[in-house]
Amino acid sequence: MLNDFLLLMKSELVLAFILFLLLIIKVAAEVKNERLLALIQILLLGNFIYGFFFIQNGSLFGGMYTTNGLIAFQKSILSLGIYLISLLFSDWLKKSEHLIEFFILLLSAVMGMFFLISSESLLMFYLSLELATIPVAAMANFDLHKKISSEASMKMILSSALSSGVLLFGISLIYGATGTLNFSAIPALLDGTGVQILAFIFLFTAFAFKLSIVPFHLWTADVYEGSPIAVTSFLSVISKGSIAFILLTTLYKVFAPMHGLWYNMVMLLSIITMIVGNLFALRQQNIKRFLAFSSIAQVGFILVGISSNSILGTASVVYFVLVYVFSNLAAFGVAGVISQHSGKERIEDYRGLYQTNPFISWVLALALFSLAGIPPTAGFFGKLFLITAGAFKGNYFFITVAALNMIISLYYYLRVIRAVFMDSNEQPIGKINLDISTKLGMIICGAGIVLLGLLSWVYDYITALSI
Amino acid sequence: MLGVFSFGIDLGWALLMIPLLPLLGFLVLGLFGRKQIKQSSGIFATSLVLVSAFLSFHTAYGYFFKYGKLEGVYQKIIPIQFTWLQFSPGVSIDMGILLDPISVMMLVVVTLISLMVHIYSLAYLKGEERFPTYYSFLGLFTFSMLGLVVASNIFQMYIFWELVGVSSFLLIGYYYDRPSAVAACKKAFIVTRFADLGFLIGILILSFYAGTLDFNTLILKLTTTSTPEFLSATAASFMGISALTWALVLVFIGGAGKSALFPLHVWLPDAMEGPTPVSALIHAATMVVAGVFLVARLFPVFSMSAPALELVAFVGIISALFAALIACTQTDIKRVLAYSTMSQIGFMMFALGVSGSGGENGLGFTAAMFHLFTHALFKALLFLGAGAVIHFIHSNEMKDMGGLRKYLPITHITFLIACLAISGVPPFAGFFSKEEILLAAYQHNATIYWIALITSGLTAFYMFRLYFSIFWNKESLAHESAHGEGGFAMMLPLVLLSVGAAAAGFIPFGDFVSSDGKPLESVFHWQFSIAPIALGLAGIFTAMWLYKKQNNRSDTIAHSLSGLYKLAFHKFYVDELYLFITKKIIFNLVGRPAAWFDKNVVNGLVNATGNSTLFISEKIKGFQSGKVQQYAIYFLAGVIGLAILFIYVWK
Amino acid sequence: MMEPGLYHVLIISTALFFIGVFGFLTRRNLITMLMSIELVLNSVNINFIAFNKYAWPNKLDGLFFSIFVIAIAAAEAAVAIAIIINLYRSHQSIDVENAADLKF
Amino acid sequence: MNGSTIIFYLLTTLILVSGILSVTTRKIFRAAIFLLFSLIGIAGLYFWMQYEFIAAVQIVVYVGGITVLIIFSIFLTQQAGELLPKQNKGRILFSVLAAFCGFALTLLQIFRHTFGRSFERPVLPSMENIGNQMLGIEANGFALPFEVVSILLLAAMIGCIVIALRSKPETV
Amino acid sequence: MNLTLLILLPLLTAVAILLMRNDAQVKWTALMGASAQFVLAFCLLFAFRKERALGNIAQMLFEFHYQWFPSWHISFHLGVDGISVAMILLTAFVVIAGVLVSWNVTKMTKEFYFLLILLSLGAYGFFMSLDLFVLFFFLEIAVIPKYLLIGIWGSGKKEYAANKLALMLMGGSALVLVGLLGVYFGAPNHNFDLMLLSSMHIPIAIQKICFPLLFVGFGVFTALFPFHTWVPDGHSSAPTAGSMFLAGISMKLGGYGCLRVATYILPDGAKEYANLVIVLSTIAILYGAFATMMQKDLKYINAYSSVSHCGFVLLGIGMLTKTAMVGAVMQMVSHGLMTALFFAVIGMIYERTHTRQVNEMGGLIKVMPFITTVLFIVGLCSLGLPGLSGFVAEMTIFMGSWQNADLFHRVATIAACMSIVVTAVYILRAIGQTAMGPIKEGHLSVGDARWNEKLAAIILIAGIVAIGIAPYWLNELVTPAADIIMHKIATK
Repeated sequence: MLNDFLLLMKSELVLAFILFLLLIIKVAAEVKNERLLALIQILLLGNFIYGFFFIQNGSLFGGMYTTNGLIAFQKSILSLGIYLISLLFSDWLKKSEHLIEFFILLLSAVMGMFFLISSESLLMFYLSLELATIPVAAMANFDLHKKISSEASMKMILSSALSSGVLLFGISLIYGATGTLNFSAIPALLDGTGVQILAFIFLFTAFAFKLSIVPFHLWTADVYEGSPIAVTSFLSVISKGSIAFILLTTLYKVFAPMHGLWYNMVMLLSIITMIVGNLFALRQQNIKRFLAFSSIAQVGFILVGISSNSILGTASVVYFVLVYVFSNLAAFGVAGVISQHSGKERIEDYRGLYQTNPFISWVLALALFSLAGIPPTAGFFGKLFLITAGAFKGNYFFITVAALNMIISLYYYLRVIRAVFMDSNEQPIGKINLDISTKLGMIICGAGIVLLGLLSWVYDYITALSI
Repeated sequence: MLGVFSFGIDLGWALLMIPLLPLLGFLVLGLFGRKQIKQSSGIFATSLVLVSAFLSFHTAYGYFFKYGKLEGVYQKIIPIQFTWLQFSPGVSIDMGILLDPISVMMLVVVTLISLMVHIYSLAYLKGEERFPTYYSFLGLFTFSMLGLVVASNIFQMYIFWELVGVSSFLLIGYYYDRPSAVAACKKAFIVTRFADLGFLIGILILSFYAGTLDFNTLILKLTTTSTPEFLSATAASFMGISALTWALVLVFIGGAGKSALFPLHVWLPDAMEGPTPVSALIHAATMVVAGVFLVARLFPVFSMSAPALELVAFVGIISALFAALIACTQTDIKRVLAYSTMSQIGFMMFALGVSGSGGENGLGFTAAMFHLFTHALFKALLFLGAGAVIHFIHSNEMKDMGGLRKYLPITHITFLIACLAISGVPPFAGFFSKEEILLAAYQHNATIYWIALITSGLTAFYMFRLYFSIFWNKESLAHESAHGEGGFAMMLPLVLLSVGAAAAGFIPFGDFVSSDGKPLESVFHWQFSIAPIALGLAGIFTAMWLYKKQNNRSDTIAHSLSGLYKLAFHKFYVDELYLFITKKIIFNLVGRPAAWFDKNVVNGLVNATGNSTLFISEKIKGFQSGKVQQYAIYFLAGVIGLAILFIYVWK
Repeated sequence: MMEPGLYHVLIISTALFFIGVFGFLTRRNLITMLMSIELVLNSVNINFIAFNKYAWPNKLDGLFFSIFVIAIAAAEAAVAIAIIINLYRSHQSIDVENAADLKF
Repeated sequence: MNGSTIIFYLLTTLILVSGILSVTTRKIFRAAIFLLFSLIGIAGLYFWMQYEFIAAVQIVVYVGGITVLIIFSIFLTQQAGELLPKQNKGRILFSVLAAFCGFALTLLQIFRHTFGRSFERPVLPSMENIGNQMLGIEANGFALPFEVVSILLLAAMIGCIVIALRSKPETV
Repeated sequence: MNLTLLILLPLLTAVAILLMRNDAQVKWTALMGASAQFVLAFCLLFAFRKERALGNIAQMLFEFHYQWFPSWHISFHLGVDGISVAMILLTAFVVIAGVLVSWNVTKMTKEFYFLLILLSLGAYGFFMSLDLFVLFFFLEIAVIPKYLLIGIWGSGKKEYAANKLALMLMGGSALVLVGLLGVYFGAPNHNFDLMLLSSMHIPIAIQKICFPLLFVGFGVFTALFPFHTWVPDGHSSAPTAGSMFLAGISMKLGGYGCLRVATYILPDGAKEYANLVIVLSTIAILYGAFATMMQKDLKYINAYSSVSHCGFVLLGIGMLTKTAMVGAVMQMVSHGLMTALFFAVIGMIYERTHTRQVNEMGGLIKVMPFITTVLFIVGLCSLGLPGLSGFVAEMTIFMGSWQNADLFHRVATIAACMSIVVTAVYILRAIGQTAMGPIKEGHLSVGDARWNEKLAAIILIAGIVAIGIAPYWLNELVTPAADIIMHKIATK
C-alpha cells in the first residue's frame, strides 16, 4: 500500500518535498537569491528527469486519483515547463524580493495541476483546479508596485471566482442527476437530458474560462498584460496545457455519451476562438497582449485536435502542448528578457532588434514560426497533426476554416518578425548580455522547436502512451 | 543523329556545311568578335560565306546536271534528316535537308546575294563600331535563310522562319541609337510575328489532319484524294470552309507577312532603316521572298484548294498594284525600292495563284520562281546601287540628289541595267520572267492580267523616276562629297550582279524548275510581248519627260491628281489604320483595361480581404473593454447562449 | 402548500445563485462583488446538501463537497481581499470601473 | 402546513430577501449585514435539513470568519457613510436580463428533470461518520482532498502575506 | 545515387554558412555548395539516364524509404522520375546562378546566403518527395525564406509585397493541406504515399472536392488566375536572387504540384475540371500578356509575363494529352531558366542605372554590351525564338493542345497562340526602350558585367540553349514519366 502510494504519487510527492524544502529555507536561513535560484533550477531539473522513472499505472484513494504513462508524460511536460520558466526568467527572479514565495506558489499551483491531471473525481477536479488557480492569481500581483499588476490580479481572481461558481453549480447538478462524483461512474449514468446538458455546459465553461475559449476569454489578455511576465508565461503555457490534458479526459471519457453534443460545441467554439483570437491579435501593440491573443488562437487549434475524439486526437493534443511549451516559452522568454533590460514591451520597440541582438532575435523568430506552424519547426508538425486529427471526422468546412485561420495568424506573427528583422529604428534596444541560465533556457527551447518535429519518435512515443 | 546519307558522306557534309559555315561565323564573331578578331571579322565572315556559296553552286550543279533527275523528273532528295523533337508517333520536328529544284535554286540565290552583300559591306560599313556584330548578324541571317530553304519539315521551316525574322529584326535595328530604326525593327518583327501566328495555326491544322510534319509525307497525303487524311481534312469544315482551305489560308497569311503583301506590308518600307546592304539582302532578295517560297513549297497542297489559290492570286495582284502606286509618289529612294519589292513579290505571288499543278498548267509556278530568281539579282543590285548613292550623298532623299552620273559612273551604269531589268525591257532578265508571269495570268484570269499589265507599266515609270532623279535632274550637287564611289569592294558586287541582271533571263528556267519536276517548255510568243514592252517604254518615257531635267511638271500633275496623289503619298493611310488599331484599340481597350483590372479589381480584392480583416478587428475591439463586469456579462451570455443553443436548437 | 422538498430547496439555491450573479454584475465596489461571490458559492452548497439529503443519502459526497467548498471560499476570499487591499493602496479606490487600464 | 414547513418558508424568505438586499442596498455596511443574515439563514436551512455539522461549519467559517474579514476590509477601504456608486442603466438592464434568463432556464431544466433517488441505506451525517471519512484513504475517504485543501490554504496564506505586506511605498 | 544527398548537401551548406566568420568565406562556401549541388544534379541526370538505358523501367528510380511518423503512415519517401530530374536540374541551375549574382550583397550576407540555400533545400525536397506530407513539408519550407529575402533585402514596397506573398502562398498551401487531408481520409486506406495513392481508386466524390482544392492551392504558387497578384508585387520588390528563386523555382513548385499531386492522384477530378483549368489558364496567358504591355517597370514586365508563361504550364496540364504535359514540364524548366536569367539581367541593369523604369533608360548597348546581349537573348527566349528553350516548350504545348479536336480546345489553343504576338510586343518594347535608342546622359559611364555576373548569365544561357537546340534529351527524359501519368488518366 505504502509502496504503491509512493510510486503512484511520486511526482506530487517530489513537488511537495521541494515545496517544504523551500518553506524551511524561508523560515530558517537567509540565502542569496542567486544561489537559491540555482538550487531551485537544479531541483526542478531533477524533478523533470525523475518524471521519466518509476512510471506505474494505478489509482489511489478509492478512485479519486489515477495515473498512467500518459499522465506521467503530461506531468513531465509541465515539469519541463516550470524548469524552463526558472531558467528563462532568471533575471527577473533574481531581483525579486519574494523568490521563495514565488516558487512556493508556483509549485503549489503545479501540484494542483498534477492533481488535476490525475483526478478521477469531480471533487478532486474542482479542488485541484482551485489549487491551480488561486496561487496564480496571487502571483499575478507579484509586481507589487505596479498598478496594472494588481488590476490583473483582481481581474483574475474575480473572474475565476465567478467561473468556479458556475462550475460548482454544474457539478452540483451532475451530482444531483447521477449521484456520483466519480469519473468512471458518471458516463454510464448520463442520458442527455436538459439538465445534464446544462450541467455539462456549466462545467465546460470552466475549461473554456481556463483555456480562454471565446467568449470566456476576455480576462486573458488583461491578466497576461498586467502580470509579471514569468507568471504570464506560466498561465499561458503550463496552466493551459494542464487544462487541455484534463479536458481530453473529461470529454473523451466522462462525457463520452454526449459525444455528438460536445463535438458540435467544440467545433463551434473552436471556429469562434480562432477567428476572434486572430482578429484581436492583429491589432495588438504590447507583446504580452499580443501573445495572449495568439495563445487564444492556438487554443482554437487545440480544440480542432480535441474534436477528433480518438487516440489521434489525444496524441496530437499532447504533442502540440509539448511543442507549445517550447515555442511559447521561448517567445515569452525573449519578451521577458527585453522587458527586464529595457522596460520595453511594445512591438514597435522591437524594430531593429536583430541588429543589436541577433541571438534572441533568432530565438524569437523560431518561436514565432513555430507558433505560426512553419516548417521545419515543431509547430508545423503540431498544427498539422491537430488538423489531421480534426479531419478524421471528414468535416472539411471546419478544417478549411482552421487552415485559413493559419493565414491570418501568419500575418501577425510576421508583423513581429518584420519589426525585428526588417525595420530600422533610431533607438534600438541595446545589446543585452544574457544571463547564462537564460541563454541555456533559450537554447533548450530553440533545440526543442527544431528537433521535436524532425525526431518522429517523440510523437510515436506519445501515440504509444495514448492507447 | 540518324543521318540518311544516301548520296555518300561527301554530299551530306558538303550540304551541312552550307548553312553551318555562316552559323560558325555568327558564333565566332558573336563570342569573340568584339575583342579578339575585330579587325578581320569582315574578311573572316566573307570567306566563310564564299565557301558556302561555292558549295551551293557545287550542289546546284550536281543536282541539276548529275543526280537530281530520275527518269526525267527532278526528285525530292533528303540526304540528311534526324528527329529533333518527337511529339507523338509520326509527328515530330525533324531537322533535315530537302533538295528539290526550288530549294537548290534558293540555295544559290541566298548564298550568292549574301556573298555579294558580305563583300559590299566590307567597304560600306568600314570603320563602324559594331562591325563584327554586323557580320555576325549577317551570318545568323544567312544560316537561317539557308535552313529555311532546305527545310524538310514544315516545323523546321517555321523554326528558321522565325530565326530569319529575328535576324532581320537585329539587322534593321543595327543603328540602335536611332529611334526610327528601333521603331522599325520592332514593327517588322511584330507584324511578321502576327502573320506567323497564322502560319503556326496553319501548321497545327495541317499536322493534325496529315498526321505528320514532314513535307514530303504531308504533301503526299494531302494531295492524294483517296487518303483518309485528305478526306478528313476536306470533310471537316469551320464556318463553311474546309479545314484544308483554312490551313492553307493561314499558312498563306504567314507567307504574306514575311513577304510584305497587302495588308501586312507596313513593316517593309520602315525596314529600310537598316543598313542598305541589309535591305538588299534581306528586304529585297531573300527573306521577303520566303512567303513565295513557302507557297511554292506547299504548292501541290495549295493546288488542291481553289479558294486558297484564288486568295493568293488576289492578294498578290492587289499588293502589286497598290505598292506600285505608292512607289510613284515616294521621295525616299530606299522606300521607292521597298515598294517596288513589294510590288514584284505581288507579281510572284499572283503568278503562283494563277498557276495549276503539273505540266503546262504549272507555268505560273515556273514563272514565279523565275521571277524570284531574276528579281533577287536586279533588286539586290538596285539596293546596292542605292547604297552607293547614299554612301556618297549621306541622304536618302531624292531632293538631295541629282546629276550623280558624273560622280558615280559605275553605279550609274549598273543601276540603269537594273532599272531596265525590272522594267521588263528586253533582253534584260526581268523581261523574261515577267513575260512568263503575264502569260500565265493571261491564260488564267483576264482581270488579273490587265491589272498586272498596268502595274508593269507603273513599274517602269517609278523605276525610271528614281533613276532620273538620282542620276540626272539637277546638274549641280548641293554639297560636294569627299570620297568617291566606295572602292573595289563595293563595285565588284555591283558589276557581278549587273551581269546577272542582264543575262539571267537567258537561263532556260523551265527546264529546271516546274511544278511537277518535269521540264517545262517555255512557250514564247513575241506578239504577246508587244503590250507589256510598249507599256514599259511608255512608263520610261513619261518618267524621262518629267524627271530628266529640273521642271515642275511633276508637281503640276501631282496637283491635278491631288486626291489620288495624296492618298498614294500617304501610303493609303494603312499605317495610320494600324496605329489606330494598335494604339487606340489594343492598347487602350485591351491592355490598359487588363492592367487596370489587375491593379484594382483582382489585386483590390486581395487587399480588400486583408483590409476588411483589419477593419473588423478594429471594430470589435470594444468587447475587450477592460471592465471585468462586462466580461462577466459576456461570460454569462456565452453560457446561456450555449445552453439554449444546445438544449433547444442544435440537438 | 405542499411539503417542502428537493425542488423547493433547488428553487432557493438557484434564485440565490442568480442573485449573487446579479450582484456580481452590477456592484461597482470590489468588496460587494466579493460578497456576491459568497452568495453564489453558498447557493451551490445548498444544492449539494439538498441533493445529498433528498436524492443520494447513501453517501456523504455532497456534504463533503460543500465542506471543501466552504474551505476554498475562505481561501479565495482571503486572497481576494488581500488583492483588493493592495489594489486599493495603488489606486486609492476599490471601484471596479476605475481599475480598467488594461483593455482592448 | 406544519411547523417544519413554516420554518422552511421563513428561512427561505430570510435567505432570499436579505440576499437581494445585500446586492442592492447602497450602503456597504448594510450590505455586509444583509449578507450575514442570508448566510445565517442558509445555516438555518442546513439545520432544517438536519445537517447539523455543516450548519455549524457554515456559522463558524462564514459568519465568524469570512463576514468579519469582509467587514474589516470595508473598514480599511471605505469612508463611513458613503453611498455606493450607482451602476449605469444599461449594465443593470443586461444584468437583470442575464440573471433572469439564466434563472428561468436553469429552473426550467431542473423541473423538467426527475432527479433519481438512491434507495440504499442512508449514511447519516453524524460527526462520527464525517470524521472517519474525512481522513479515510480507502473508498469514500476524503484524505486526499483534505491534503489538497491544506496545501491550498498554505499557498493562499503565503500569497496573502506577500501581497498584503508589501514593504515599500508605491512607485507607479 | 542516394537522393538524400540532395537534401543533406544544402543542409550542410547552410550550416556551414552559419559557421563562417566573414563575408568572403560565406560567399565561397555558398558558391561551393551551389556548385556541388550543380554537379550532383548532373550526376543524378547521368545516373538516371544510365539506369533507364540499362532497361530499368520502374516509374520511380533511386527510391528512399524511411518510416517517419508510422502512426500517421507518413514516411520519408523519396524517388525521382524524368520530370523530377528535370526540375532538380532546373533548381541547380538557378541556385548557382542566384548565388553568383548575389556576390555583392553586403547587408547581412551570411543570412542572405543561408536563406538562399534553405530555399534550394525546400525545392529539392519538394521535387523528390513521394509522400504527400513530406511534399507539403518542403513546400512550406520554401515560403518563409522568400518572405525574409524580400522583406530584408528587397526594395520598394517590400514589406507589403513580402506580406502579400507569404500570406497568399500560405493561403495556397492551406488549400493544399485541406486537399491532402481529403485525399488522405478519402482514400480506401489512409495514406500519404503518393505511389500507393496513385494505385488506389479514390472515390469520385472525394476527387471532385479535392482536385480543385489541390489545384487552386498549388495554382496560387504558379500564378493561376486570379490568384496571381502576389507575383508582380513579390517579384518587383525582391532582391535579384530572390526574384530569380521566386520565379525560377518557387513558381515551379506549384506547377509540379498541380501535375504530380492534383492531376496524377486525382485523374477523375482532373477530367472533371479540365475545362475550367483551361479557361483560367488561357485567361492568365492572354491577360498576363496584355497586362504586361502596360508595365513600365522591368521587373513588373517580367513578373506579369511570368503570369502569362506560367499560364502555359497550367494549360499544358489542363489539356490532358501527353504531348501537352511534356510541354508543360518543358515550359516549367524553360521558364525557370529564362525568368531567372531575366531577373538577373534586370538586377544587373538596376545596379548600374539605379532605375528599373524602361523610359528612364535607353541605348544601353553602348555601355554594357554583355548585359544587353543577355537581355536580348532572354527576351527572345521569352517571345519564343527557336533555338532557345521557350520555343520548344510552347510549341510542344501547342501541338499537344491541338490533339484535342473539339472546338473548345481549339479556341483555347488559338487564344493561347495569340499570346506569342503580344509577348513579342512587350518584349520588344522593353528591349527597345532599354537597350536601344539614344543613351541617357547619366548612363554613359556605367560599366559592363563582372565575372560573377557573366558566369551566372552564361550558366543560365547554357541551359536555355541546351534545351533550345537539343530538346530531344529533355523530351526523352520527360516523356516516359508523362506517359505514365497520361496512361493513368486515360484508363480511369
